[in-house]
Amino acid sequence: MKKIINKSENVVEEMLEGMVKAHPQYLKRVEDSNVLVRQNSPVKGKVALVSGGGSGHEPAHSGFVGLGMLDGAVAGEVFTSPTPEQILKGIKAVDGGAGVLLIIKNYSGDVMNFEMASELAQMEGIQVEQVIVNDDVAVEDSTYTVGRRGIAGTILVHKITGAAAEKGFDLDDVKRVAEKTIKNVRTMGMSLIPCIVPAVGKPSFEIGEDEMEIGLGIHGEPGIRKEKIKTADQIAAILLNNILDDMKLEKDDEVAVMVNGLGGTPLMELYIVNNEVNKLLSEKGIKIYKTIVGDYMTSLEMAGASISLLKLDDELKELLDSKADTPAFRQL
Amino acid sequence: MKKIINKSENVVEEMLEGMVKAHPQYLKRVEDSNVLVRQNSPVKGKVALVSGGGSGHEPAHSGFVGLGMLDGAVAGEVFTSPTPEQILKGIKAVDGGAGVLLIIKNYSGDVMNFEMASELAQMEGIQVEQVIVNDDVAVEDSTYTVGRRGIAGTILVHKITGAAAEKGFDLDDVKRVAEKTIKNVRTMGMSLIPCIVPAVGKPSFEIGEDEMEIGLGIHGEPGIRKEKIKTADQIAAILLNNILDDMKLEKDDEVAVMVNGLGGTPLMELYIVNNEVNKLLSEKGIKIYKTIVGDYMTSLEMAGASISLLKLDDELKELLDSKADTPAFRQL
Amino acid sequence: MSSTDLLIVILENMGKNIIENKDYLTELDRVIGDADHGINMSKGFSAVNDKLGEMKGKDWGYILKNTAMTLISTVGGASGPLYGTAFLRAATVVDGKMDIDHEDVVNMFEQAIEGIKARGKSDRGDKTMLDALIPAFDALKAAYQNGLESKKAFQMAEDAALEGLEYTKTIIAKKGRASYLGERSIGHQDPGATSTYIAIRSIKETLEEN
Amino acid sequence: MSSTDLLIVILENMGKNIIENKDYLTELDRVIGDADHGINMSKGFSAVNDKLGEMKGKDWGYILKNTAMTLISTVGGASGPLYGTAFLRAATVVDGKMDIDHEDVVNMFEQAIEGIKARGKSDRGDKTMLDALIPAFDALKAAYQNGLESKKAFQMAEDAALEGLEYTKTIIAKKGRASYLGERSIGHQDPGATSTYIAIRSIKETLEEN
Ligand SMILES: Nc1ncnc2c1ncn2[C@@H]1O[C@H](COP(=O)(O)OP(=O)(O)O)[C@@H](O)[C@H]1O
Ligand SMILES: Nc1ncnc2c1ncn2[C@@H]1O[C@H](COP(=O)(O)OP(=O)(O)O)[C@@H](O)[C@H]1O
Ligand SMILES: [Mg+2]
Ligand SMILES: [Mg+2]
Ligand SMILES: [Mg+2]
Ligand SMILES: [Mg+2]
Repeated sequence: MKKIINKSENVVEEMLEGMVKAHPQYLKRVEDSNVLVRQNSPVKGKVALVSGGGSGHEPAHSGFVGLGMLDGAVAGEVFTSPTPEQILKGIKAVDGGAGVLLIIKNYSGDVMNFEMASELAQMEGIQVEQVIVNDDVAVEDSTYTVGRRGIAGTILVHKITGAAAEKGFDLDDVKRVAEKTIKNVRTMGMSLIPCIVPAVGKPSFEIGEDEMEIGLGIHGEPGIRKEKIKTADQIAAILLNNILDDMKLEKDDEVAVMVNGLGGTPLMELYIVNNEVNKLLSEKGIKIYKTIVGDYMTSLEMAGASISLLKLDDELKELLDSKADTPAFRQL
Repeated sequence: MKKIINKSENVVEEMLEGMVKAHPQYLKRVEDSNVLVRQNSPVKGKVALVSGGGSGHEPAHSGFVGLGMLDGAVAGEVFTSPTPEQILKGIKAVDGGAGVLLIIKNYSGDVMNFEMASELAQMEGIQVEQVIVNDDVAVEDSTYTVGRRGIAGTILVHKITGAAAEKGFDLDDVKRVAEKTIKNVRTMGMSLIPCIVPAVGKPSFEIGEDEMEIGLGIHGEPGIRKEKIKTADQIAAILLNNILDDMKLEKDDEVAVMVNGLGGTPLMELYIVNNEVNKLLSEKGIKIYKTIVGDYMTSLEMAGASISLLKLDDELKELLDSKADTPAFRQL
Repeated sequence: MSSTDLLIVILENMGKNIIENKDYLTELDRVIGDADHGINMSKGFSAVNDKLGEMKGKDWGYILKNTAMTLISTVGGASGPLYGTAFLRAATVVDGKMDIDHEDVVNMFEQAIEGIKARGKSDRGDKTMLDALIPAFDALKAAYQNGLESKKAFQMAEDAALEGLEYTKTIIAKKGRASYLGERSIGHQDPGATSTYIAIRSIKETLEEN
Repeated sequence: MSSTDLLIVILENMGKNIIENKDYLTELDRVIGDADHGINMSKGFSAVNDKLGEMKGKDWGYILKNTAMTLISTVGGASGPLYGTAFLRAATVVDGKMDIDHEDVVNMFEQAIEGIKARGKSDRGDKTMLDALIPAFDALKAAYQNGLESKKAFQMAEDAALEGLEYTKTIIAKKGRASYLGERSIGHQDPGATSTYIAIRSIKETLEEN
């Protein structure tokens, strides 16, 4: 295991400290917790947004704490949902009296821990609502399953919902916007090289030199299938077609595109993927309103990428365009 | 070689296209060239900044083209300086009548090609000046050598010099600011895992599972020595001490810190390094005015990091703080 | 030994076995999950262990509730809330009791299972801890109905849990992270069912030794 | 064959040999540089090759100048400007000439070396192409002074270039990327000196065959 770390038990602690020290103008740490909140939290009268989950997805989620996005992010151990206690601390630290919306990625662990925290917060008189992001089209969605995972599309939910909260929408309205965004966003990912959880020291899955995993999440779990490695153009087509099969876009529909790196893939490759995504969408007459390329929702040092599409309407476009100022996402 | 690419001959072309398609509001491509310039180039009356070099360092340099930073970036093949012809196209595309400053990283190839381009541009009546960034303290600097390499500190030169140009400084003054920044910036890097040049298909150096390279550049070349792999804290101390030995900071001096990832190292690890850098500097009474953490000057998918320190004065602080709006660096 | 002291020894032994199997549980989770189940469970049971001293002399409800809260506030992941809920629900059955009978044991298990089902929106056959716990419970209940003693009854529960655990290898995961693998989850043993089996085996072991 | 036709055949053969050694040159550069020298040189000489057709019948200066410009505008890296400058400077010596003599040859090489030195701020002993080129030039000049014919003179130049090439293994690089390695550059052969050796060998081969 080749990592620039000290002890594997301390990675989350030291990372959080390193973040706060890097971005004191944006972030502060809630005492006795793994919660980072805005420097000026709680923001009085504004609906507050809290997200979080296991660590290892940096810059998600604490990198998106700041103006126009999240108010707080709760970090669990690597790939492990934080506990209700931690999440409750986050909720209390950001509540500015207008209620708190939890943005939860759809994993049993995250959902259960956030729900328990929400119950505890409500018992303390804080108004809490929650939305569950489930953008991964690789996963079968049926009443018998837990449904789809939440992956990179979550960042678009942070952006848009954060803009709504910043604009002064009330809790119901912020939740409505979040749910609309979730309904409109789809993602699919692939990987060439697995990651290594520091405390485990072994690759999260085995894979051949000529193979790739298709349809995988962000916790080092294997994908839905292994395939022979393909070209960037073919990979873009596979991921995009799965998304388009599911979301049924029509000619002249407008979308935001996100080409997200999983941590170990260089930006060069993400742009090469974007080149083809753009071509394929243009061929179908789908209009690309905005494109975001980079490492936003990662899986440690995993090599791979995901593609997300968000179908836009006028409201979502305006919210997507509005100002954001966080450590990892800024927009003038 | 596991990469998300099509043909290795096409990586630069497809990457540039993917960038322009991702950021049409920032970038346009100069016809028949590998040059990306600001969407509104040439900016009349403003000193224009051109940088560039081999590709494989993304987001450097085209990711820094935009308000408050570069006007144009010229991309060579992977790790190969662009030709004078290409650079000349860049110079001509951005010249707004107030002259052009070339920001060159100190490599024989880059220096020679940019110099030849500069001679050609001057022959066409364009006022061209140049500065050479040489921040890498790992390399011996003597009159018998080519001197130090330019590495991640270059991004700080882009930022500060870009701010000066944006503020309306004239060519001499922009050059003065650039030279002051270069004089005040130092960097040193290390790597755990080499990169693979697409056209070569083999790792750029051999390294054992328990080894790291210390003092290496950004072109896949080996470092100045191999060592047993160390903890993040020890690595931070090694790099920082080399820098501090060279730049002689005093108590209460103010610096900007950049912890730069080489492409394959996750943000988590960079923040862990920053945690220690911050501690070590604070112990010495050196004041950290600003910290930048992320992948800014990469070496394909190389795993590793570099630390840069820039000693600040009032002028540099103001320029560092001013607005920037580019694909890869934004500041409100 | 008083029955609450016995409970403390059971929890101690459970922790010991979970911690001993940390790498094994993590490895099972690496294959079809995210490689943390052993880490999560060990962390939780270490924390429980640290608190067992203060629990001495307290009633069944108190001990189980404290165990539950400790698991909930230290484990995280899916197993934290699920094991936590299981212990919490079991605690409600024996609140204030210094001694319990077979009916209490059956009720505690029944409540624990209901708690997991509700919290996890899951059921038998989903390839989760329930696939070890429900068969164990059925065997336990049947054993008591047949007039067997706890030692024997938990032996039968352990056997049933092991059978359930083996069964998890043959089915598709419908809940938890392994469910994302779809068909590829077949052939692999569920980590949570494994920790549940270890927990039940730990009860039997302690009963045998005391 | 006219002497300008011979020059074209020399350039053709040089290109062929460089392209054949693409991987070899790149591998040398991988070890102490950035793994592109073969790629760079092949690209440049392929481009030169594409233009040789149009150069037929032109004078020495024209052919060398066009070769230089093509290298400069296609190769990039350090070798582009250096080889480009070398050819450009050589061209100045023979501008307008349809035929050349030994003195021209010597002057061309001398100018090429001066050009590289000026452009690269380098000299013999820096572990660069100059460590093959300068000894080759010295041998060539001496051979002509001793009244030898070109075929023999270039044979001696080749031998000297090879010796210089071997010598690069023993010294520290002071210029180019290999210089960043410091002591670690010792023991490795310089890629640019290797391509220069190949270029000189190509001239000798063509002279022998024509
Ligand atoms: N919804 C659920 N209902 C019951 N058990 C579940 C559920 N989700 C997960 N589990 C159990 O939890 C185990 C995984 O626990 P763990 O690895 O600690 O958490 P996580 O899945 O969050 O990483 C699974 O093996 C499974 O037995
Ligand atoms: N300053 C210099 N003077 C002379 N030759 C040089 C100089 N710098 C580099 N070289 C030669 O160029 C060769 C490397 O060329 P190449 O790999 O194509 O360019 P780059 O170093 O830019 O990747 C070296 O092996 C060396 O012979
Ligand atoms: Mg987990
Ligand atoms: Mg090169
Ligand atoms: Mg797990
Ligand atoms: Mg090279």
